[in-house]
Amino acid sequence: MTLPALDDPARYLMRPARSDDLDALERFAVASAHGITTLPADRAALADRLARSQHAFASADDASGEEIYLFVLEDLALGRVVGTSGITASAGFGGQFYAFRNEVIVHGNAALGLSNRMHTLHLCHDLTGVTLLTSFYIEPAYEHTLAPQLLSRGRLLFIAEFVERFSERVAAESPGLADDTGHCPFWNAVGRQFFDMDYPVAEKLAGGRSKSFIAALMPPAPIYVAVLPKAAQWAIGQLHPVAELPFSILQDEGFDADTWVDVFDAGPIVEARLATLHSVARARHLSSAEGRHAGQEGEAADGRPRLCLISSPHRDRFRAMLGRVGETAAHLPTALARQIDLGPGALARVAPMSLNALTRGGRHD
Amino acid sequence: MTLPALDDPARYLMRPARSDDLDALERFAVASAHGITTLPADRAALADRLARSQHAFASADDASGEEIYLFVLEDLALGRVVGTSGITASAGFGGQFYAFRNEVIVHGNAALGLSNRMHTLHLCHDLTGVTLLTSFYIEPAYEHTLAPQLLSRGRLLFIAEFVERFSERVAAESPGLADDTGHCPFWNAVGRQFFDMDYPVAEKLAGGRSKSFIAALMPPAPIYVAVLPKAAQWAIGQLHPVAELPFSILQDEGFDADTWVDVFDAGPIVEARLATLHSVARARHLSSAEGRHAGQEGEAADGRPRLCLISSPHRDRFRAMLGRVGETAAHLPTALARQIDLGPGALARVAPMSLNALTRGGRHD
Amino acid sequence: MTDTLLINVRQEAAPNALDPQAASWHLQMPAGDGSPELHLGLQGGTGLDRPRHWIHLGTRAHAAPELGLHHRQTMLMLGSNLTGAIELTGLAAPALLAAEAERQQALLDAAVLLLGWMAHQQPANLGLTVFGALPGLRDERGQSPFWAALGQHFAGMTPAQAAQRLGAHWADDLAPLLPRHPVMLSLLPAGAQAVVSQVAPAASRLAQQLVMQGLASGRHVDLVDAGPVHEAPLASLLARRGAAQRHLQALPAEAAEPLSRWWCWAPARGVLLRAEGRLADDGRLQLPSGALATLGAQLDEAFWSAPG
Amino acid sequence: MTDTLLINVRQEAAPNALDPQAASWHLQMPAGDGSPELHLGLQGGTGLDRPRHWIHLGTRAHAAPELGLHHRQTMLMLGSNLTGAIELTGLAAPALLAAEAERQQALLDAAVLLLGWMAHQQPANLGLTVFGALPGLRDERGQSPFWAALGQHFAGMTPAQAAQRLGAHWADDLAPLLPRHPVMLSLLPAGAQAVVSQVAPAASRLAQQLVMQGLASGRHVDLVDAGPVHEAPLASLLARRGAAQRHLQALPAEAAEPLSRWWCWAPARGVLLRAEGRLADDGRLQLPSGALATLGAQLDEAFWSAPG
Repeated sequence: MTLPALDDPARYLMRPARSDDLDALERFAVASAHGITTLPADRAALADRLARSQHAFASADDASGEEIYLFVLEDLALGRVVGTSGITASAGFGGQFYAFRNEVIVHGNAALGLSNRMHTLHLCHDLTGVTLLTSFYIEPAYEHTLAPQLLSRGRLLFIAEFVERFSERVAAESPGLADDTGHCPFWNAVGRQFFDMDYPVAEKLAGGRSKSFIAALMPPAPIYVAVLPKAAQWAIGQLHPVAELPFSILQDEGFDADTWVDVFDAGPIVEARLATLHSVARARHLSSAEGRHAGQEGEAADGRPRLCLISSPHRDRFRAMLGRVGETAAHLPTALARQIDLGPGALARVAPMSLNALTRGGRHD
Repeated sequence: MTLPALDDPARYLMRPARSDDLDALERFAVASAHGITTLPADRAALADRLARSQHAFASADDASGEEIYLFVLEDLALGRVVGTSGITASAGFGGQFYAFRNEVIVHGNAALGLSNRMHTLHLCHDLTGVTLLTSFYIEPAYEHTLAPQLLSRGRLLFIAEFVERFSERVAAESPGLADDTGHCPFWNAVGRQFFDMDYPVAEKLAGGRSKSFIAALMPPAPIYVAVLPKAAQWAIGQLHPVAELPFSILQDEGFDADTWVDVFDAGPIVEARLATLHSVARARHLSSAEGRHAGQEGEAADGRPRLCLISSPHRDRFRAMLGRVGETAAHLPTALARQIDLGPGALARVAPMSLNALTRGGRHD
Repeated sequence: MTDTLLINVRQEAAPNALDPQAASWHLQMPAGDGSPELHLGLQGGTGLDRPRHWIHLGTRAHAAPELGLHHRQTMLMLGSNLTGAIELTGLAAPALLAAEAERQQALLDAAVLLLGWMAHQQPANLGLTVFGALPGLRDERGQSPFWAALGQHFAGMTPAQAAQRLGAHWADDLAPLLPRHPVMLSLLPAGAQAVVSQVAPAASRLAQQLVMQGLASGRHVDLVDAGPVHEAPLASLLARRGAAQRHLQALPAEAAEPLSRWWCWAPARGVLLRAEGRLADDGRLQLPSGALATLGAQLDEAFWSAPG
Repeated sequence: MTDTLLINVRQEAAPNALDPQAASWHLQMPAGDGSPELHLGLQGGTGLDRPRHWIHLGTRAHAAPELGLHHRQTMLMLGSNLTGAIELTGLAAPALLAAEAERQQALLDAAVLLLGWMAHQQPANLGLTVFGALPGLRDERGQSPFWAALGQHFAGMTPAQAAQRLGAHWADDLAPLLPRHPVMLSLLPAGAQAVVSQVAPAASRLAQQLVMQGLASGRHVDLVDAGPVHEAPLASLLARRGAAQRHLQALPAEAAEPLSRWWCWAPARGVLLRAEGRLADDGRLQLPSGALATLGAQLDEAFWSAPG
């Protein structure tokens, strides 16, 4: 049997994580010291998180904001799970989500015509309550395929489908500069003044505590970047190399990376209004073509076929895939509709992939 | 002769202010103690401003950001100027543009499970360099017609036409609560601590100095709103009644009013990205129908006629008017094209008026 | 020995494991002549075990000469500036506030002498601050206009509610809820501004005594009622009096007047004694033999002493 | 009168129209025994005419008991806290820094006596602070590591460039460009942290003399080189010495030893004199007749005097 090529879009399925995905999740957590800052490398903690996610997907209760959602990506050709991604409904739920906001302060002596512009970092909780994209991991073999595009962007269609469960603002943290031993120039210059511990230790503490305990230890005054050591200055807003791929996908979607950085390692935090993100803004609703006349599915009437992200409107049975849909098609091709388990009368969300995504997804294949 | 009704959209023309508009401008400045915060009620100063505006419209030089643009609205039926509006290319040019940013600070004692959320005002210059809509005034008789809609929104099409001269962000100040004697609750509680003078005096000083001298006198720490007298708290973000009409037009356009307030009277400052504003986002480019076959202008082919804002692409000969254009029209009706002096090959900007605008414009007529 | 005054001094176990140097002393002036017993404490290492908070009164001065404007703003800044300092405790005790001026003065005088001795023993401590907080000015119902104008907005509780809910340390527990950024005093209501650094009427005489001892107010106030913190560098207290280690000898029975008052401190006995004596030409301090017995003075033993 | 010391005091026109009370005095100690003339100024109303700035050293203490973390941070806060205070000026003069300890001490002693007299004359001034700034620690090239770590980033100029461009008041002119928010000391490079509140070696003896006079450092530093500001409440200086108004009389020729040193201040003559004398049993101060002549002492006139 010949397997389809890794860049065959039909090969991948994104769906909610199930109990039997625990082994795979543990494998991902262990494999990604830096890539996943929010998946604990501890089986019991992972199992707990998985259970919370399953509850969030299944529960018909009104969302409280406490929910987390974990997805996995299946390689259908091999029948195995090759990546994961997640959503936290409300950042800092029950407390605050802390970040540094980049801000320029101008000082001046008007009488002497002197002034300067100083870059400062303001401890803030502007992002408290926004919806967070988390836990992204894809196996290295799939990095240069379309798989990570589906795994990352599929979350946006899920959020768009269930807006009442999420904030209209979406953000994502990315790891900042640090070496393999956890040496982090920004932490060494700033965080260490408050926490007499190494960065990985503090990071672990924070992971379990939503960072809100930081408020008690960090001073309220802005930090003037100019007084920091050069290495710490350079690290502000810089990305850890392992995060380049997921970061670039979010940039393509229209996320903005200029405003906030992480309080610990100064990694960039991207943010956007959900409605402005490409996959959300360009998505159409299509019902299945099943039961229609064949002619209505014809290529001529449907316009040029384009590679699209396609998601189902079912919460606990959520499915997202990639597939080709005509630019002006009024219905979703039957085969695709079946693959995402789209019921009769249900509407799929169909978003054309951007040129960037395609280039990026295929550039090495 | 019977004049057209005041709500006849064809009756109004918006164009750059000329030297012979000085009398009208002076009349507006005197008539609007609160409505226009940026037009000096002083003939020499007005003449100077008019000259600066004429230079800005006419000059082919690269824009420096120092430019101001003054428009007037003509009632064509009466042949007189009945309103004015303006644009400042870059807020705080050559210095800073100060504002208070609304921000919530959370204090807490995590160990005791206590926390609070405090509303604070942060002195900032986030809006330095944004393009400002200024100087709006319409004669009272025209307030409930479509005239103010044209006079206010026409500026957005001008900015969209000459984006290289403006910021991608647009803001506008509105006067805050004050009585006829200049008694201003926010000023009395806050500003007066720094400036031993009445609000109108300080306002006049600031008008001539772009508010940057404030930096030397106001403390950098945020102001906790809760400690202010109740009257001052209530005034934050409140609009002076005279500004309701221009403010509502900007709200209809999609401006956001939640983030900043004026440092003096705490009046709301609206802000938006240019590209997201309704008149800009919905505008199409149409060339004149002149010289085409009559059939091509036919109503059937052009779809349902809608009231639109129409502007010409000429800087110094800029014109904006209201008129009906078919929803799917490929060309601008010849009569309208002539009215805005659209040359052959030139493209007009045509933006459908929102339902809100129409309702508002016609609600009392 | 009619004019002899005795103060019992007890060193207490330093309660603060973080700084074993932190001294903790208790001074007791016995009752006498119908006056009740008075107490005063000296507690080192303030706030080292759990953070303490005060409001610092800072000044911001700005000028805009082109506008003819000169401004000074008093800024209220919540902080812990007195951390590590030595606190005079017990200043708000009703007995001390109500005591005769002479007895107040003698007790403070004794405390300052003791502080001078501590500084002399441990010159490294010279950089420390000594402070004591006095009750602030409240309204006729005992409420603080200052708390109502500031703390109440942030903590959402009255002092009574907070004390009931959080116990004795409520003010320091609530400090993390109070303004973390400086607050301009001029923004507060006039009634709150008026009480900043003002002392309760019952404590005004003690405040004067503290000033006379060199402990001035005006830099810090209490975060609840804005009562004044009186403070001085320990170095200035050491410099303040003609204190020194002096050898003692018995006052000759035939000694001519004038005699003057002298404090003398016997650490071994925990006794601080004030008696009439005189400084002999050879620098020895001559005290009545009864006083020497109380002090347990040995031949050629030097005692910390100062004019009283 | 071998041990007599004379200091000439001149009151200068108050330069500050905003506060006519602002005293301005100039003390001159004549040359003698191969030692050069020394000068010291007392300048009231600091910063009332144009804003002056210093960096206040504040403490923020925080605890997160659940994490076992206790933290104290020193915060550098630019402000004008000493506005209105009395400044000891001329402390950085090379002649004063190089002078013998005895002459330094005498001049400071005289200044403190004068301050005490001013406070006695104007009790309303008791709340004032007295301060003097000493040069800070610089590197071998005379550069300040503190300025390089802080001010330089904000002002974009070296002190030399700033002085050339802006003149003598350059530091206060540049203050509006310096951090308006508190800066954590711990964020600065170690080399800058190390010099905060450290005095230049040439001034270390004078720093000790100031401490002995009760002017302690540690609250404020200079915004350029972080040199220490020595300060004390005027109230503590007044309390410090046995100063009082005393009537004078001639020291009897047959006066028995021991004599001791006394300062005496004659405002009418602008003379501060230190001579050997003694306090008579009736409270009068007995001084040599030559000293009385110098002071211009009249019968029954009281003079401000204190042990020297």
